[in-house]
Amino acid sequence: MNAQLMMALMPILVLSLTAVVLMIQASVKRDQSVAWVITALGLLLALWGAGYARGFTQPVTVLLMVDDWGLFFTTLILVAALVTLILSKDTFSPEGERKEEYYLLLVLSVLGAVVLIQSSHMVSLLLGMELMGVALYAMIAFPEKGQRPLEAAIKYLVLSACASVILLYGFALIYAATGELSYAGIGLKASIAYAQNPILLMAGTAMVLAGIGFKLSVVPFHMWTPDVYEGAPTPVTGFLATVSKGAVFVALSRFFVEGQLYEYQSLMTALAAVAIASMLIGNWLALRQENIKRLLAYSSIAHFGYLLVVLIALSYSGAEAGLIRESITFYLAAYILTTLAAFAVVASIAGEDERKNHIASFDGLFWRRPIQAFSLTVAMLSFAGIPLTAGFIGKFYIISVGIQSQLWWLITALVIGSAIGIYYYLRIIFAMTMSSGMSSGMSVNDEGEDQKNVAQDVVVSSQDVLAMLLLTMVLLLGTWPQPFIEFAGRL
Amino acid sequence: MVMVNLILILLVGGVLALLSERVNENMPRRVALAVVLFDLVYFLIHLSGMPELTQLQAPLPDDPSTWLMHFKADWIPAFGISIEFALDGISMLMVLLTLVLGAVAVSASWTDVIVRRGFFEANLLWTLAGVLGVFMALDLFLFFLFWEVMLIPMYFMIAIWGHENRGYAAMKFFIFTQASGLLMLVSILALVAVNQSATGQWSFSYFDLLNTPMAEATAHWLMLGFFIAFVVKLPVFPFHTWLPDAHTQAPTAGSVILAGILLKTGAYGLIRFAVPLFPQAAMDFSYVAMVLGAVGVVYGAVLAFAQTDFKRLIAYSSVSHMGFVLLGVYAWNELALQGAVMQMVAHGFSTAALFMIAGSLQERLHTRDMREMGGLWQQMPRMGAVAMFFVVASLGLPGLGNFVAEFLVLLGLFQVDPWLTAVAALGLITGAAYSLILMQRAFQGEPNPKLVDQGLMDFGRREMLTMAVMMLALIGLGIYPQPILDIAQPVLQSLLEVTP
Amino acid sequence: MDGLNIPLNHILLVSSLLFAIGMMGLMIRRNIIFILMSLEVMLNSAALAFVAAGAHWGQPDGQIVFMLILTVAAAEVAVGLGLVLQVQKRFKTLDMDHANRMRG
Amino acid sequence: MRELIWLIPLIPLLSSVTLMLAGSRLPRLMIGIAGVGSVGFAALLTLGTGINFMANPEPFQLTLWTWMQVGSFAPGVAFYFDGLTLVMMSVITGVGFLIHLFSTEFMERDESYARYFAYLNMFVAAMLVLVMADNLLLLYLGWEGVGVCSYLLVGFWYQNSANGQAARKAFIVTRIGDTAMALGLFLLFTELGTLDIQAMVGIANETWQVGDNVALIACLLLLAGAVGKSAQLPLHTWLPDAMAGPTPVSALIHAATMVTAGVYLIARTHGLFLLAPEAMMAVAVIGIATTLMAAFTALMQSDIKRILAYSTISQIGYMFLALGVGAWTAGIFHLMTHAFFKALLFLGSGAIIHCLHHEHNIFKMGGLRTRMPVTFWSFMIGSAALAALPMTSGFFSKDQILLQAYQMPGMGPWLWLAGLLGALLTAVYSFRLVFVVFFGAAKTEPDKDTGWRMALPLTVLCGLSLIGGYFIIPVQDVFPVGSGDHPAHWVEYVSISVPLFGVLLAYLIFHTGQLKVDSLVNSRIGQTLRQFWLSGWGIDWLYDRLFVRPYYALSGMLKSEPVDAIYGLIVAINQTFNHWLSAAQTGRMRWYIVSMVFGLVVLLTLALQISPEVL
Repeated sequence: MNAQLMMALMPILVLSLTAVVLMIQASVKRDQSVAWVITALGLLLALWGAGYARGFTQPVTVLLMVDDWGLFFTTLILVAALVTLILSKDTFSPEGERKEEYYLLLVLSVLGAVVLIQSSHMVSLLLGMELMGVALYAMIAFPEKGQRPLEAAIKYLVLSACASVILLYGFALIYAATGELSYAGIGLKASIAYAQNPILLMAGTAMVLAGIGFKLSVVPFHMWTPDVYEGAPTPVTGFLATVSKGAVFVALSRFFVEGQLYEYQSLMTALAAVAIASMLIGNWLALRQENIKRLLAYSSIAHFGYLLVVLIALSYSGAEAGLIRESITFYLAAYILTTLAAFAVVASIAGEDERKNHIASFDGLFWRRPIQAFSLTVAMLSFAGIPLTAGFIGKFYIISVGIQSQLWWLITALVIGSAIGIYYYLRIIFAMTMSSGMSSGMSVNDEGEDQKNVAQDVVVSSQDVLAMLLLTMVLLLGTWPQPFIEFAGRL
Repeated sequence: MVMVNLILILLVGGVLALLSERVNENMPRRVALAVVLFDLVYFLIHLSGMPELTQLQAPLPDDPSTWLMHFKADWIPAFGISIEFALDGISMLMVLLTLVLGAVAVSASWTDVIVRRGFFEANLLWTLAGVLGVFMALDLFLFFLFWEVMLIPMYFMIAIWGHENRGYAAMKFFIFTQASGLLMLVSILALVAVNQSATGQWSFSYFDLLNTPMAEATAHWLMLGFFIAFVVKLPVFPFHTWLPDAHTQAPTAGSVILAGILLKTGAYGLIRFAVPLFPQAAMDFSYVAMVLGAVGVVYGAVLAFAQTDFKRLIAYSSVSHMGFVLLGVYAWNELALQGAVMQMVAHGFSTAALFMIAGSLQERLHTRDMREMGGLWQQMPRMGAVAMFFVVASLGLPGLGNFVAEFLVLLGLFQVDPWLTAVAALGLITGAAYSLILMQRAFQGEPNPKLVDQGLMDFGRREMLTMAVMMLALIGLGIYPQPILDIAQPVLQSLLEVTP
Repeated sequence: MDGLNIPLNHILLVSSLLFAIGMMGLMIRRNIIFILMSLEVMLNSAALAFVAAGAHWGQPDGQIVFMLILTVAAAEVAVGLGLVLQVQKRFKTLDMDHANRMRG
Repeated sequence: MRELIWLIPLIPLLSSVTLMLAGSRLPRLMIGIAGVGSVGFAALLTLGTGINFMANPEPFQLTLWTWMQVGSFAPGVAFYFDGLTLVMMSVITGVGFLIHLFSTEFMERDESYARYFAYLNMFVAAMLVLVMADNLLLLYLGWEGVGVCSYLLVGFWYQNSANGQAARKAFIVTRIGDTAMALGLFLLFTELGTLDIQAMVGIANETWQVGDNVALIACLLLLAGAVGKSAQLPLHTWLPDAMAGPTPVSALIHAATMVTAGVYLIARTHGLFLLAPEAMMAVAVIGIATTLMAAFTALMQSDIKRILAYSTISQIGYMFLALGVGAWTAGIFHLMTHAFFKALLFLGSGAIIHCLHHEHNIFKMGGLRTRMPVTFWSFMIGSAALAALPMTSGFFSKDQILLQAYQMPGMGPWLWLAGLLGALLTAVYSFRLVFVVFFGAAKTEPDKDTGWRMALPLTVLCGLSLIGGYFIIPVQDVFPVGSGDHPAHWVEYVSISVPLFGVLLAYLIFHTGQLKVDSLVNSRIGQTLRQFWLSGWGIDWLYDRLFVRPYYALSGMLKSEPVDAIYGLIVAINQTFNHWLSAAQTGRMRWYIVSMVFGLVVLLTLALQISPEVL
């Protein structure tokens, strides 16, 4: 294993090292803030590593594939992890609760995600996914009080374990059919295997899709999402929604492209069905949801439905592969940034108080805490795909890809879904514009109240700053995407 | 660059208005008015350099250099998206209308809005900016961007400062327009894709996309996408139902902008994009469109007659009037098109004024219900007289702008389809019915005892000034519409050449 | 190598049966302990399939993955049991049907 | 002089605008001067122009500016002046001036004096534009303008919503005709490519043979417009209600000028009508039918103004008859004389109403002969003229009409007979009015007699009504000259004697009472007929059932916006889905697993749809 490989693996190495250091530190002297600092440093270092590794892109053994694309997502995920870290510090720290392990778990989970992103082999995929997942169970269940986190954790554990098993079994079948474990290998052998024993191969891939579909929470594997989103501590929810899902999707697309699974029509039909179902059902579920975390859960279902359209487009010669890859990059980036921002705001407003996650607690936010309200508005508009936000460019990509591959059914579903989506995103915005005793929109009595509100809104927590930062990026991507498009094109 | 500045001025002005509230709560409206007027003056100064109206030569649809103004700068070269604005006669008229009515709207908000004035005026200005963008953007991506973005401040205006049922109205307005907008987005992207597969390169520029070769069926579908987006905004039966709610619930200034300007973006879109981009398809479709228009004219009039809510009645009258625009556009001959353009301008003024009257009534009586009114003329003769003027204007009294518009539309339509003309002409009769019933219910008849001793304030100087502006505009349009016609003529001529 | 040579499909059949049994268990058992056990069964079914496939192709990979699966199972169960304790403490029951605070 | 004719409509317009803007601040005297003076000035100008025109009777045309120019459609704001225009203008400004003068006293105590004159001047301006217009579009402007002024003036006392009702009815019913007329304009332009009346007629004569269908349709559409404005069958119902306005208004608008606009329109476009004999026949038939219908109705009315209103309708019927039979000159002649005596009668009734504190019912009046001599004599003369007693102005005009009707080939004699019947009835109802109101015992005391501002116009109009018949109207070059030959003398004698007989009847029945008609009236049939005629042949009732109520019903039905139901349905569907799906989120883990398994099965089945050739 020569130095080159080490260099290429820099982020992974850094993260593992951080994990080790954290353990040592915990065993020497337990101290939250120190642990926090170490984690932060570790993540930053890993970021540097990700940048550094770009010089040495190459396959590392059969297991990992270090390329720019992967490294970009590694960076993105590390950023997300940093955000989570910051949110975690301010959000859920009931006195006396010890969080050293939490940081350790965070790092491990990130490590898993990075591995997952770079995996080019079933084993590394399994490894990454499990590492990420197992750490996540613990993170979800971390708060020492309350039943919801625990319930969420146990549900997630059992269901995702079940999903992993399905995935594993699928792998087993594929292995049985092809005798290969690496994507590339599968890609080579698949066609022959298909000729010899299609059922084995198809059943296997279908099961793999099911397993991954669970992690992406696409219909019909979405049931767990709202409960886990709701039960988990808000920062963890954010982490789950961005790091876990993002990484898994990258892995899925690698598996798809390398394994050339887009060749098989029946698989594509299955995937299309899943996509359409997710777009519609996700939005329908969110339609009248009152709890903002659950609402975001449902909306995420829809969003990964949209994203699947791109994978399906692979199978049609219509759109060129570069565009497709670009769309995935852009959409995921936009989605991750927006989601992080949204959860940052939610965290800063609701904290860990479940009741505060109710949409009603956002009433009149514009007049109480304009900054948060503005941030959340932008986030919602980005989710809804209104121009000037990154979300719009993302949707723009998906629709163009869809059109070029002439996936009219999927586009129809996408349009309907987005139309429904506008409603619930707007509901949140409307709630924030409401204000008590505003009978005809211009009664005098709430003027005084406003003065009060303005007065009480001087404190801007770190979450808000974070949200603002993320949203400036979202807006930048939305208004001046050219540089990023070029960058994504070069990946 | 002029066109970019026009928009920037409004955007920055919005921010200023927002901040100026910290200085003094009466500041925002002054700032807003100043900004709009400044924008208007700025525009006029740059127009003064243009050739004589009668010497305007036809702007070739595929050659921007022949247009009055043209600005192009790269934005997202990866997709051939650029910041491209261009101005021809029609857009010029629309921009002028927008700015004038913008000033009117600010004046309408003068005493109407008493909370969060800064934010209100900011939203108002931003809406105007968006509308200007729509009227000038010639890059379809940019156009779509403005098309969608202008709705957001509008949404806020309705949702925050609206009346009792504002939430529902704002939501309905936004969803109708956004959903239809999505269809247009799909159409735009599909059009671009077709063009790209033909020419091999991405471009969203109107000038490149014109006469894109495509299969007939494709053209029909894409045209439909644009058509729906535009007629929802216009609005046309049966897509009109968002309008009565939105207009009724919006604050006065909001209604003024909605009815006066926003509806026109739909008509503008039809003339600028829906037909020229898909000439053949549009012509195949024209009969359906005209039938919708004729139905809308009558349907709107009948429903207007039934209303007891002052603003709602006016809203339905807009449905009826916009029906004429649709007829004019799809009759697609010079007379009808001139009529349609004329209608856009004239209706802008007459309806805006009526909404202002409605607003001042609500301000004084705290109701829009005409059953609570009656005999108001006695206490507010000036308002009564003004109302009478605009009512007869909207029922199409010759000598005022709306008549010229409707007459030209019908005259042009008659050459295409006499029977539809006869149907649409019913609108003139029903129009008289609802206009006069409005007058009767609000201003004539026995004074409502509850109101007699309220000492209602008649129109003041500011209101009369605003009204005077619009009255003069309508009279001018009515007895000497030639300038408008001359400005629009070359454009329409070149458009007419586009279609088979 | 000699010895009776079982065709791949038969083993896969067995493993899929195991898989189905585990799945059934997941669906019908309420007690979290049994649920975890069912998971184990399923994991093993997958492991069996891998081993069989490895044997079929005459590669070691199958068995390696089997090892991996064992560790994974261990990890899962470790965390799982940890949570089970908490469940017992906070819900005063191991019946998963009672853990439905969150719904809708 | 000639290039100044644009001043004639402009001056009243300006004064109207001034009164609107500044009226509330001006003293009454000023208002009166502005209102009357402007019209008077217009009258003088007309006079001057008229003299000038008589000097050399060359029709001339004056274009101020091109109103709008779209392609070949370029109507100008242009005036055309010929004998016909002159006659109309003289009537409008002359009679108009007198009525304005009359109004200054009549409206003395009204609070919105200025508004009144503003409207009235505006009306004069619009009416002048109507008759001076060189093209049909400008004519249409005047046409609609007078409509709106009529609406404003009928509803002048807006606080009584009955007046508003009447005003709206007037406007909307005429609007129906106007819309038809607009369609006519579209058709004419589409076919002939211009709306300039002279040019148009010329082109029409080249493009169409006599009896061309397009010409017929165009003429019928124009006729519809005329019928609406001139309150002929079937669009006459608005006029009686329009009496809600101040009486001078009725005199000016609903007797002398506006209602005759229809007659003017047809006369002006006679070139077209000559191409469509069927259309002319229609005009004649409508005319005669209206005459009889209205005459019978007038016979039964007891409201003095309604009697006059119906008599107006009936008289305009005569004019239509004249136009229909091609007696253009006679028609216009009758228009003029009618303007004189009907204005006279209306003003007279106005004086009565004014002095009898707004009493309208003739049976509450009586014996006014001695108390209001001026009014009495005006009424005598007016009625005489109306009944066409020999030597009065009405006699000359109506006689011509009847004679030329008789000469019309085909159904001429029948028209003549019907016309005679009409004349008889006219005589009866007009003198019924005279006898009931001015003779017999006094029932209500007038609180005053007329002042000079009322008396003067009355006397002048008396004069005109008497000598008006001797005027020669300078329309000989406008209209084609009819056949000069006269029918047999007996026809003439009959035509003369019938009105006298009518007066005699009226005398016997309503004054001396020697002729007992009570038995006839009180008989069953008599009663029903009476009711039927009293209600104006039940046409109002019919329209109410046929159009008004259905329209209200329709709008009431649609008020709830049925279209929204569709969108409501869409919303409902989505909400149902939402409901079902969120119900599925039970929070139970095992159920979630079930769903996963289900999903797995679905995926497997879909993925295993392997194309057969592979297997």
